Amino acid sequence: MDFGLTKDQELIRKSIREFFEKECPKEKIRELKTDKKGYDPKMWKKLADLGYMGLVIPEEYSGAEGSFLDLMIVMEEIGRNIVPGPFFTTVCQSAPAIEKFGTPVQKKNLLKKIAEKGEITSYAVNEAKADYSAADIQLAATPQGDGFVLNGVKLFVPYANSATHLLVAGRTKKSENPEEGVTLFLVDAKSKGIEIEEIPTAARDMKCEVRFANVGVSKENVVGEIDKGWQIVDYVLQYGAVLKSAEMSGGVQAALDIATRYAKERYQFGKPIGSFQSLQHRLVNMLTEVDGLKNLVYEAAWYMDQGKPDTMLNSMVKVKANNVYHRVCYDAVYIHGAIGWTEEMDISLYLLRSKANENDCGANGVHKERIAMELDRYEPLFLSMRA
Amino acid sequence: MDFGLTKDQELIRKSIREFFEKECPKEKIRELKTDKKGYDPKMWKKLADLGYMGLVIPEEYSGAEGSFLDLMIVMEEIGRNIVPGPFFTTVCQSAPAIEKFGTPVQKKNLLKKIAEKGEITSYAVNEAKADYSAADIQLAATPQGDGFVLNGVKLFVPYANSATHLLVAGRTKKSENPEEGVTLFLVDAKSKGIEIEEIPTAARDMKCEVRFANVGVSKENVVGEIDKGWQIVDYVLQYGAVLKSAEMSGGVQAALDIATRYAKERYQFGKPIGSFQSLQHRLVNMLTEVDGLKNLVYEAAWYMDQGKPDTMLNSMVKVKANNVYHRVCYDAVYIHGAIGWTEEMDISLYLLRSKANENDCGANGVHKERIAMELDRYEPLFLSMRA
Amino acid sequence: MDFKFDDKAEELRKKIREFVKDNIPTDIKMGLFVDEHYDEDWAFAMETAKKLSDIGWLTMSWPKEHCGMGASVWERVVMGEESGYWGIPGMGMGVSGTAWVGPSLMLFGTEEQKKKYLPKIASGEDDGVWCTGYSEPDSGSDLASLQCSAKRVGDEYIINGQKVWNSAGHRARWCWLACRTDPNAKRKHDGISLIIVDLQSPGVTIRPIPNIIGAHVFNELFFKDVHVPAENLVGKENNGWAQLMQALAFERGVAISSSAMTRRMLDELIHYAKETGAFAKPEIRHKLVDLAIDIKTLRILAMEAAWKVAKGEMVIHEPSRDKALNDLILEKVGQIGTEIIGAFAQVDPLEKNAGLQRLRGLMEWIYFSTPGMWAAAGTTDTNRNIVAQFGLGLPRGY
Amino acid sequence: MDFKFDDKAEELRKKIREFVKDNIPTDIKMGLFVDEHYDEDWAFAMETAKKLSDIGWLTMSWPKEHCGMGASVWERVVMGEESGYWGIPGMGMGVSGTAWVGPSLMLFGTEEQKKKYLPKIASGEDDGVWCTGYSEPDSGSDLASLQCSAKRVGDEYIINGQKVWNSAGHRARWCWLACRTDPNAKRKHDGISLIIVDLQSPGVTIRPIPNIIGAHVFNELFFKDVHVPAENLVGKENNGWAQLMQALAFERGVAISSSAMTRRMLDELIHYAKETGAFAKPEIRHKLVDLAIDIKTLRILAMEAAWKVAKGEMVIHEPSRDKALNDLILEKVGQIGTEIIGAFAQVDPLEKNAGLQRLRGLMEWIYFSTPGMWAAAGTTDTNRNIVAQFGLGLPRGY
Repeated sequence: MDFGLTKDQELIRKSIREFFEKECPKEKIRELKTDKKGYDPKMWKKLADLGYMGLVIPEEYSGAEGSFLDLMIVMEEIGRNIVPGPFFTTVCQSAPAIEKFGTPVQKKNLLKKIAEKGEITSYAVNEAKADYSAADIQLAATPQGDGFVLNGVKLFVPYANSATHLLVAGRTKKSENPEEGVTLFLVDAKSKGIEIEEIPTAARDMKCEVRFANVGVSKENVVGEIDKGWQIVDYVLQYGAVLKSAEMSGGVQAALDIATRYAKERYQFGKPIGSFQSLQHRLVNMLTEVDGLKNLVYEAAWYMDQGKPDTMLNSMVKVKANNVYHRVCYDAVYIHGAIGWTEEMDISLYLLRSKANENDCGANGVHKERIAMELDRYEPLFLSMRA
Repeated sequence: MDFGLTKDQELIRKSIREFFEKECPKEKIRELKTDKKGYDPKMWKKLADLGYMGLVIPEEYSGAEGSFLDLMIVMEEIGRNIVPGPFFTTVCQSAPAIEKFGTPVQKKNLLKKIAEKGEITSYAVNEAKADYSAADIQLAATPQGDGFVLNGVKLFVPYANSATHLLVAGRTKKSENPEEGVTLFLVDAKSKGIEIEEIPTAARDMKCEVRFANVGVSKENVVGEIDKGWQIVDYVLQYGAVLKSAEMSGGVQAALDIATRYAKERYQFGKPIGSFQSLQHRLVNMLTEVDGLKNLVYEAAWYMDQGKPDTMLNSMVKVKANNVYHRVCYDAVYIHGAIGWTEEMDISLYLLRSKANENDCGANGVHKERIAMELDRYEPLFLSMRA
Repeated sequence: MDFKFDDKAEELRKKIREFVKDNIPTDIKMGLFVDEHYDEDWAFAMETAKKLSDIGWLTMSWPKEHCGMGASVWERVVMGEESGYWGIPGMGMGVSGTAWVGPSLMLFGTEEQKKKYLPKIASGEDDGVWCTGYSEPDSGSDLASLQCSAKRVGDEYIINGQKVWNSAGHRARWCWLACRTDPNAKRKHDGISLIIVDLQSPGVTIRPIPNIIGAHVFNELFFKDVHVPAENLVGKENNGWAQLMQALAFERGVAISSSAMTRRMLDELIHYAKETGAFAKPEIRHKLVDLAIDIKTLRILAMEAAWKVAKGEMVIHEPSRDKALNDLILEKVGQIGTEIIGAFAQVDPLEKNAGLQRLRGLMEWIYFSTPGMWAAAGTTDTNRNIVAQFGLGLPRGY
Repeated sequence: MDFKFDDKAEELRKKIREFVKDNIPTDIKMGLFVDEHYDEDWAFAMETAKKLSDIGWLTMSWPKEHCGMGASVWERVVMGEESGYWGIPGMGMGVSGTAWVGPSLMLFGTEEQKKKYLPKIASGEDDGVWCTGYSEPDSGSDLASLQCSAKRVGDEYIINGQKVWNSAGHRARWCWLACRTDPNAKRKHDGISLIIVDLQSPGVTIRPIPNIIGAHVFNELFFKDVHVPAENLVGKENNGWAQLMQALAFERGVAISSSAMTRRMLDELIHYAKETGAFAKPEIRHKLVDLAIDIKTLRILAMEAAWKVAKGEMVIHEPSRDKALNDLILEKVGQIGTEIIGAFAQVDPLEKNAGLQRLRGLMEWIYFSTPGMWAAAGTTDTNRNIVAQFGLGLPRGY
């Protein structure tokens, strides 16, 4: 048992934290809220140059072939500093899908460009229900000639307006079990027939509506097997859920720090408000939640890193992250009093992301059912002692 | 709008409270826990002589023909002083069922005896699931000759060992809808084939297992219509739920008082523990729950009193009572520290009744579904403005 | 006991619903402070205020001599319920004027003040809009430590200082200002006065404080050598704290309209959940049931408090009890509401006509407003402290 | 990072499970203090303790010179998990001796004390059973105000006073007594000493305090002129408070075994819910899922604390953090457990062989034990105070 980071991992954390502190102060985050791209291409370029885009991409595609834990550390720091940008959808969703399920050509084309140039690929799975269910995937992918034609609408596609590629889940077959008949396509974002429009989210985290009208895509751009794309979606869901949870864990660590500092510095009735017991106990409960989430994320990430994903734990982590993110941000804002509820305080930036974070990679409903399914399958230990 | 009691009602409250304070000190309650009958026949006799058994029984059957609100007050006081005894099952479950659905002969026989002599009738509805569902009623009532023969087991039948009569829900017909085919019988508790055994409950509130082996019951003892007994069970469930909630409301009022008093009297660190903010806020939340439950009970009881039962509200009240009773008793014990967790402190008597109270007349599961059914039916007000 | 309203109150309810039918869109954006951000929403609110004033409903609880209707407690309760449920805008015109400035003036104001200000409020005119100046950057929960000063010079007070969290400050003509008139008073509570400030006076600067979602609700007010006629003092000099406590008590009695507002949210949610199939899921519908019980509980508590008022009893801890409960309910509405809305709860509730908004953004509005509401009108903890002291008789614990 | 146990620890786990298979009934009544009430349960616990001692597991963390195994942190963690999950009775022999008396004696005891008492504890004999005498009727959370006095007279201390909440007092041979040796010390903390008292001494009276369900867990101890040899003083006279704080820290590190115990409860509950069909109800299974996440969280927190200990770090607030979380989890287990059991949750959990008990009364036992657990080993609030001070660096708030 070891909860510690290696020296190299400590170094990654230190470097990326310092990078964000320098390159992405909160003022920039506020400015980016009204930016058309929603992220800072200059900073993005620097990140790519430093090799972060290719952090976990294999060396043969110009990546650093880092570990899942390395990536987890970066996501924790992104969350701590609430850095806006297409890192998650490119590096934590699209790239791993291509790496595990893509053809050699796809890998060469895409992974290399991500690692070398920081090209953006956006993962497009949500539609009208946007609930990560297989039934939600209704975008029609109709065979035509040597390829397919896509028609439909994808919602909440992150940074699609800056992407060179979209990784799109479409329906190639209707079947009783909605998990059958899903196919993934790697689509050129500039293809004819694609319209992209920003959705005005509270977090201004650049989620887009992407409309497909007779968009042609060749057979070579099918990722994985035709009709068997659900396993990729499921893979990305788990992979992403753990990393999104890492981001949220970093966020609540920061929120707790900010609230604790404020409670020590703000005086009322002649003493720091942090000396009032009700507020103390609120902070203590926050600390417990923050510590718990952090360590659960570590455990889940370690299993991922070992190549033995713990499906139940992955879903538990996302539910925990959803609950903790809400609780801690709400209480952290409250501890600030009225001022916490304004744009100008950093703490509000964290709360603003709660609904995006909660729904990205699955809200509680989907993950609780996944956990329940695992529990249903699970043979309890105590029965093993019975004759 | 008027939340106040009439002068007569105030008088009832005062009299019955003083009666219990005098006749049923906590020491007696502790003694009765190991008593074979589980109640005090002498006190029971006095209560009957004072007319409380016949409080809401019509005058023609020697009752006082009081109102539902009168009865609610008595139940609140029973709860406040956690008085053990067969009052609830006799006066709040069996008698109203007979009064509303019984034949004139049944009324004359039974109601008169209850009002005049305080004879005990126990309501027997629960079986193997004990969840107040129609499907739980499986006791076989087979036609034979001029009557029926009962075979089966009833559980958690209050004070059955002291009852002269049992009001028994049996199954006279199997049908797809379990609500059809239920029939109620008024059974002589001394009938051949009846075996009664005490169930050792934590509250020692004398719940019995009653086994029926070929127990004959004549047609005259059918209450209401054959196969249509479910409406009686439903009536008793609502009638009882409101009154059980009144009892629980009285209980938490007392528990809050006891805990508040203790918090003022108990000193640690040189001051009353009631000056610690975390404990104060716990008490404040308890007060809010207690006030809320009390007034919801009043509202539900008033609708009952008006002859216009509010089915949704009745179930809401029981869910609220279940939640509040747990919360307040748990916190009240906690506020006492270790000593709250001992037999010798009065507060423990309240907590001990929580699981009995919660399940009597329906736990949350059954009532939440009843509320949901009402909400499902309900046409929301705001739609009425739409063209 | 009687849990029906009297005929007069029910009659009023009928009339209000007719008014709503004729004047209030069914898809109105509802929620806390919602009408203070956009100019057109504020204009509609003021237009509605005028109509309400014409009927006499804007200040219905005021006595007839002050342009009110002398409405009974129960009529006011009905008005509170209906305005909460239907989201009648302009009901408060920024709240301060109708809810506590008017009633406070009637208690403590001079005849001249009553004559000058009350009709303006009651008329629903722009000149009747007030904001309240209590909090300062360093004086929040510990309000009595406020520093904004008013120095008596001849027939005037000279105001210097700063106020924050002035809701509707950018819409208001007048400020109901708590300031320090005696900096040398022994107890900090003893040097405070209430003074009426015309916000059009030279030296007043108003700066918006956008809230978490960018809505312009709060303002900062700066006073630099602002001259105010001495006649604008309300009540006695240095007696402001007691008057202010009275005004705060008026402010906290929001449970009636708030429980009706959350009831409306619940109704919309249940309707939406039925249409989308979410209601068929027990894990969802049980949460709605829990919420329904909570809202019902708050309502009956608020009614009980109103009944005590109607009987002529003092209610001290009850509004605080109900405010703290309301705080919890708001969080639950936001949580279950956004859970049912799902991913669409990310959409900015402030955005007008955002196609992907569900239920007009109500649920997100509540979700993001709630932590602000916890801090408003006394924090949840402050209100619990009040209940502990006055409801349970416990020693002061902070 | 590494979230697997080392081979040695896993090897131990295998051996423990073999031991469980051979020695512990699968339907054992589990739960807090469950084996202290009935004589036959206690006898079984002591029988098991003897067996554990023979293998060396009873005091495995102790160094070999004191009849221990010098087990690593992770072996102790594995033992804690397995004993919690399988409900191995006798593991603690009333807890005090193995858990803190022994370790404290190793830190502060004389050579003679170590030689005399440690082997007795480690052997699993009746003479190795201890109880702890801290709380008094007027000294609970404010433990330093204790009054039970020990007066030095020649070679003896004369003890007078009273202790309460002595768990296992009726089973113990020795009492680990905190008492006042200097009534005139300036600070109340400075006059306290720890003294070992033989409970068979004249002048000692033990009175049972039946708990809420009548279980005999707690006792009251009365000391009337009890003569104790001066050599029974542990550590330095009047230095007891510091030693006691150390012992309390040992006491609060229960999260490992408690999370394993609640995990067992959860496993049994899920199994029962599947068999009865309750698991098919989303409103039930989602509650079980929530509970599973909570228990998993407590486990990982406890593991993190153990990792810090293994690294040689001081853990100060972590055990308190985990104890407070455990308090919440116990309530949830009791609530969802009794909800699933339904009406059968009324049955007395203390009753042996009650036909209508479900899951052997485990859920009711937990339900009724929880408020007592909240008060034990520092109340939930006391533990939160500790986290606030030492985990967050906040000023003392009480």
